[in-house]
Amino acid sequence: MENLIALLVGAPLLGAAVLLCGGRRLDKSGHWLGTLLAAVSFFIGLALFADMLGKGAEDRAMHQRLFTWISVDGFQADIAFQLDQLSMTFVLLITGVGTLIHVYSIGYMEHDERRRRFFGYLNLFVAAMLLLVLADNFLLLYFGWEGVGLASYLLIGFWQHKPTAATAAKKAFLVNRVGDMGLSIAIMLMFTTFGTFAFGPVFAATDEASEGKLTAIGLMLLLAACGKSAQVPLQSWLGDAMEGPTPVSALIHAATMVTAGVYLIVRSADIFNAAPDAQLVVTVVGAVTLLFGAIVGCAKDDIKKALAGSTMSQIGYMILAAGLGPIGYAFAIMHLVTHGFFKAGLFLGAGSVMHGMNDEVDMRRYGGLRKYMPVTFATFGLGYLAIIGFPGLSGFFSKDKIIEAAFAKGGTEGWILGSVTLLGAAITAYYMTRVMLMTFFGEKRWQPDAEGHAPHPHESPKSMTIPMVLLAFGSVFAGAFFGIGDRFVAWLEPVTNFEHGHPPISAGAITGATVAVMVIGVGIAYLQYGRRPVPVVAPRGSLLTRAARRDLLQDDFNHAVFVTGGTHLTRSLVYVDHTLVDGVVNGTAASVGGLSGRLRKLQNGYARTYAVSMFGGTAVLIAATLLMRAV
Amino acid sequence: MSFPLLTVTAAVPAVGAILTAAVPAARRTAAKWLALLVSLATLVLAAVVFARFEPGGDRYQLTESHAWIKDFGVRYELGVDGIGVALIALTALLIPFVILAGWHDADPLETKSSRWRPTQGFFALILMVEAMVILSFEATDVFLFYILFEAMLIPMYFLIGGFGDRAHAGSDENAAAQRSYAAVKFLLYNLVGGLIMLAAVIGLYVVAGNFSLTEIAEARANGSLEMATSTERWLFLGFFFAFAVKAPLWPLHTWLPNAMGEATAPVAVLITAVVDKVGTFAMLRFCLGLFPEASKWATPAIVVLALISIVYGALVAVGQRDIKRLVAYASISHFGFIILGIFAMTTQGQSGATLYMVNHGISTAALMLVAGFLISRRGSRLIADYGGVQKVAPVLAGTFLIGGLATLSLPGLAPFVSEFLVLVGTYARYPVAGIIATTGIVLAALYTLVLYQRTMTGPVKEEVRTLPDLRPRELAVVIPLIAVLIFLGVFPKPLTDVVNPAVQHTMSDVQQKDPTPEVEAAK
Amino acid sequence: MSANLAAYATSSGEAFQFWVLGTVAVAGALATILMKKAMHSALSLAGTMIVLAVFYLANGAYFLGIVQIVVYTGAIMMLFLFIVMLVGVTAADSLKETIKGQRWWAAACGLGFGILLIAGIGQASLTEFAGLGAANAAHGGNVEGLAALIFTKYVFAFEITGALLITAAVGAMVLTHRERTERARTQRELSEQRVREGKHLPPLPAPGVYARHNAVDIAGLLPDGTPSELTVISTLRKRGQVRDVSTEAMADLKALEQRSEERLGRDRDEEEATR
Amino acid sequence: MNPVNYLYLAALLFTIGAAGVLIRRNAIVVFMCVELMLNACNLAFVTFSRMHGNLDGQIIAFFTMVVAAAEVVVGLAIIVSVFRARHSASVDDASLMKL
Repeated sequence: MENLIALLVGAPLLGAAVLLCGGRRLDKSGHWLGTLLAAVSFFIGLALFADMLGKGAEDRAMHQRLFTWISVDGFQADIAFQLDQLSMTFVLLITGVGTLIHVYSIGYMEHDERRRRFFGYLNLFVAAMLLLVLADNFLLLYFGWEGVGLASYLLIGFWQHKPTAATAAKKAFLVNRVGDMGLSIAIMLMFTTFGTFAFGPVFAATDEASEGKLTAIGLMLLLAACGKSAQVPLQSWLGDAMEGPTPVSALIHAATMVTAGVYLIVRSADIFNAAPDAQLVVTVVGAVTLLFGAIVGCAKDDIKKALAGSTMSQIGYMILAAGLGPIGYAFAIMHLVTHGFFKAGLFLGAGSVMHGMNDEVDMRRYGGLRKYMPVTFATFGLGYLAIIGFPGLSGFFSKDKIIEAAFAKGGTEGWILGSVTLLGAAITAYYMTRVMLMTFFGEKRWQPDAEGHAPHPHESPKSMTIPMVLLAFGSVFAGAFFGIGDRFVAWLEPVTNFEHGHPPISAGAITGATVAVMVIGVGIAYLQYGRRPVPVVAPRGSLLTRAARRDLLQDDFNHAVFVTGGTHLTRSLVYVDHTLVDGVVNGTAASVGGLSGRLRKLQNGYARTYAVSMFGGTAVLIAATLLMRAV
Repeated sequence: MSFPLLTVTAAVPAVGAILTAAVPAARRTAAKWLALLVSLATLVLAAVVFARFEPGGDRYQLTESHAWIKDFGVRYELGVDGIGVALIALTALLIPFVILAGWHDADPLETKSSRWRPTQGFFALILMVEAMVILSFEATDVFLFYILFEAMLIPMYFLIGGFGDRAHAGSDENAAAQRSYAAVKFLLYNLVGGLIMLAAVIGLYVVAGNFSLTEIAEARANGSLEMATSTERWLFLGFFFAFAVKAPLWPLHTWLPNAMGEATAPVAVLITAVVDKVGTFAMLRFCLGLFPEASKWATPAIVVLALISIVYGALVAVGQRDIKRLVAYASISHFGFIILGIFAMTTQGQSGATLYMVNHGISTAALMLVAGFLISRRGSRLIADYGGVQKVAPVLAGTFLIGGLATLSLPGLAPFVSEFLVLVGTYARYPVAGIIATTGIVLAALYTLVLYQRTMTGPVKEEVRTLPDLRPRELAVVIPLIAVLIFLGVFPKPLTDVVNPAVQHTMSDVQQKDPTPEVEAAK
Repeated sequence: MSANLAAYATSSGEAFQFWVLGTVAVAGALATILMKKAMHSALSLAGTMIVLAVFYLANGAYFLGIVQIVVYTGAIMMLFLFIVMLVGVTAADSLKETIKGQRWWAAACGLGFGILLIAGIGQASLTEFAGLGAANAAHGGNVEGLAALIFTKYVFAFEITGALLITAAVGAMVLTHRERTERARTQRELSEQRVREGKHLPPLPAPGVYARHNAVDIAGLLPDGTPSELTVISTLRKRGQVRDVSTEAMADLKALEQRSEERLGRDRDEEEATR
Repeated sequence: MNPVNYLYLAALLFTIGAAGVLIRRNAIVVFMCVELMLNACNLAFVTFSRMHGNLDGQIIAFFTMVVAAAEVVVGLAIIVSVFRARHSASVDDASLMKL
């Protein structure tokens, strides 16, 4: 069975290669090929899953070693895979959701002449993401890590003719690169500390390393996670990434790639467990992003950007949970999976809405769409209920556990983190209700565009609605399936070492509080957007609203410091290079030229003048000889 | 006596150069095909060298040795270690593509008389450079190496000054003036470096009594040749200066942007991917091999300069308006990495640096040649003159992107392996330097993507609308290069196998050991 | 002269001779470089060389002393004199310097050089003089001694100098010889050319034809008393050696008039006295 | 008297000759000064010959004379032809060596 692991990666990789190199001949059939290979990967994943279930909990991990990648005296990196429960979870999520989104894209990208290439990129993404989660060492993980970054770059910038898309793609890649820097430094630290960076040996040797080193490694891994998972302070790219086609937003920027940071932290659990300071920073980053994303999500009128804010916030939950240590790892992953279902569903719903609305994204121009798109409304609605944590749906189970675990952290920290997660739950309820109300309820507010084409909202084709329905199914039931009886925790336990947290107040009280704040959030949103008509032009809003619309000024800060500062720096360096570095050389050349011009005058052509210099030279020689003798 | 394989490998392009130059004026195409065939024959020979080299065997293999100038103990002494083999392979691999890419670069303009035969000259000069570069990778006699190191400048001077880029913003006279400025600058910089090296070569002879690298290194190792500390340092500086100019290391780099900007794209590839490698190669072989103590003494300063090169080169690249100058500054940044790897004095660093030389050669060739194809279509080197090329020429844009991604060291492409090894090797010895160098990967992404975004994406510019996509000849240049990039990115073993033993030898030359990992040290 | 004359212990006679003739030699050398006329320089140099010949003799180099007189003073210096006369005996050099700073530098270098040279000799320990007595006696005399060396040890150098001399002689001939590049024109052609140019049909006037002089370097006077350059040969004209006697003629005439005036005056005085 | 005085005399004559070369413009006089320098050298050689007690010094002086003779012949020939071409024997007039 182990030998199948490589095929997991290989199938979509083959698809990408064939589709990208195949040329126009594949334009007609390329999307089917891409979808097929994603599905093949999914079924292989299922087969391996079945195989894994057949084994005992402790020996479910599988390994496959293909060949040595890099080998330089002590520095050994293999192309080798490790499939354990954690990876398996991701494999199923990636290939499952991935296949659904492939199917969805067949309809969504129907009219795009470069659909073949789109599917090639999607396959490339799936392959890279699988490589990321299947790697058995950090360097191969880095390979996948950069690979998904590349796929993300290509897909965000898929509509390259739009300058905004190209800029957003570049920005995403660059911000991610800052995170990648963290990952590479972490690998270097591991190499100098442990002499290796393969998962097994590193995790086995964490007891022997100094805590300072481990904290440094942890922080660098966190930096990497921040980049990939859009956590503060590297979150700025995610909003812009919504320039990509909506299936991309659903697959990469909601369900899978952005959760890679969570995977990284959970995977490196042994390191973080031994570095409490790093863990604390992880929880702080998670908590800050949780609120940050939620606040941004409240202010955006662009449906995809509102959802992007929500994604950021939900991943903040996961990161926070991952920072809590063994009491939180399993819940982080559980929330990750449920989030994968409902957020992908929400994005696909948003895509469906846009599809029916001539690619309009401004929610202020929607309204009352439930009548025109019943299936979209239903699936979106279920996803909505799941994300706000409506009791019984999947978000309820996973989020509630995280809030509990946050309180269980203990001490002041526990109270602060718990309160933040509760507050986040309230805001989540608020902004998601806002999205729901603005899009599907109220009066219709759409208008003809500049060219006079009034949108005719209509339900999307089957290829789009079926994935939405399936994802909605997952959004409803996954949480209960995982949560009841701690099934998911038991599944992951051999990898992440689960510990039961003991919150200072009873679990029931926390659940009650969660539901209560959710209701409050929904209520406020209803008062604001359900009872009153929504203005088509956004009101000016409070200072906070305006700041939130601008991503809490984080982008402005980046722009002022990095873009403007960087531009000035490069310009001045170009100037320095030209005038100073080159100038010194050119100046030397000029002075040599001037000197020789003056020396040339000595060559006046008079033989007698030359004779004088000969004679003088002889005199100097004699003097030198005499001096040498005297000395 | 065994078959002089190394001599033949270098002699084939040399003889080919003469034959190509002798082709009659009217038979231009024949000259091109002849040059291509010769370069392919050289590639085959290089492959034989690669195959016959035994990684586990002696340090220098396939050696040849004949007396040359008896009075000064100068010998015609050849031999290759793993590093040399890798670089010979790189050179022999790239030249056919350079020739193919420059197929029409030297076609004579109509106005000239029939006796005017630039095409023959162009290809003959390229083959001449190939011969000299290969021989310099083989030379184990310091004097022989010096001669080649300097002689290389002559054909390069004519290639830069005589066959400029036809895509020039200004008038013809202006272009010619800039070109000759670039060529003279190239020549002067390298001559100054070479002169200082000459002094050091003579100094070495005075101290050691012969020019043989192997003998001197051996004598130094077993203590029979003592050098005063100051003497060793001066000699080291003399050698290093010349190599740093060639490499080029900040602040001796300013000739490279001019030269690469004014030369045609294939010649620019020749400069940065092949000729400059002689500089870094020589640092590894001569500076470290002959002057281990002085190398260690100078390391801190060189590491700082290399770091400046990395960051500075990348930042200045971001600010460039000219595609080829941008690639030139990117190369300066990459050479910073190579030098950093060499002087980190760790196996990872030096293996990485050697791989980097090979990989940088291939990746820059891919990027620069595609850029050259693009420039020849539009007739402009300015980034601002492009936009939306991706829409009209997707294959060109795609290959350009892959070249760019290789430049920014994306995993899966060859440069990643080497860059990461250099970083790890550096970090193990100098953590702060390692971290500063790591910022280079962000900056590399910045200049590459900015370049790609401004030229390839966005709305299609009017002048760009009619650009054709890559032609079969151009595809034949680009596709194999990309294939090699991917192959070496995933499976660099063939290279690391030959390079590792050579690096072990170099490490023992400088008597350095890799830092022990903390965990093992604790035990 | 005995053999010990050349030995270390020099006689007081030699000392006297050195100081006297040495002074002459230096004076001659100085005169050589300071005389305005090349002819004077050449003569001064010849004097110095003869003094040097004496010194050679005094130093026991009998053969060289004679050769110095015969070859140098006799042949080479005469060659100089010939050339000086060929180029222009009377043309005097201006000693005014035309290159800026040349004289100053020359003086500085010369002085420095001389001082250094003399200091160098003074510093060397040259107290041991072997004398040539034994060396000259070995082969029976100075000339035989030299011959023994020239035809054995230095035979190649000797042969080569022979070749050099021949080369030099040929070289001198080549340098001074002027090849005719065209056929010499006949008298008829020349006269035809003169007629065609219409410049000067009759033969050139002879010098002194219109005057009382007939020396070749004196221009004949035109009817108005001014000299005509045409009457003097071109070589003299080029050298600027045309003598102008026009003023002389006028002065003579004046003197004649004065004399006749005086005579007449005396006669008149006598006449008046007789009255 | 110490025969070393001859050397001083030779040095003096040599220097005077050299000064003459530097300050005179008439090529013939310059040439004479060169001869003076050569003679000064010869005197030194003859004196050295006496000092060392062998005849090699005299041989050198002899060769010097021969070479000087050859040199004078060629040199004067050159002067004559220069004079014929330029009607001047001034070394300053032949200053065509500058750009």
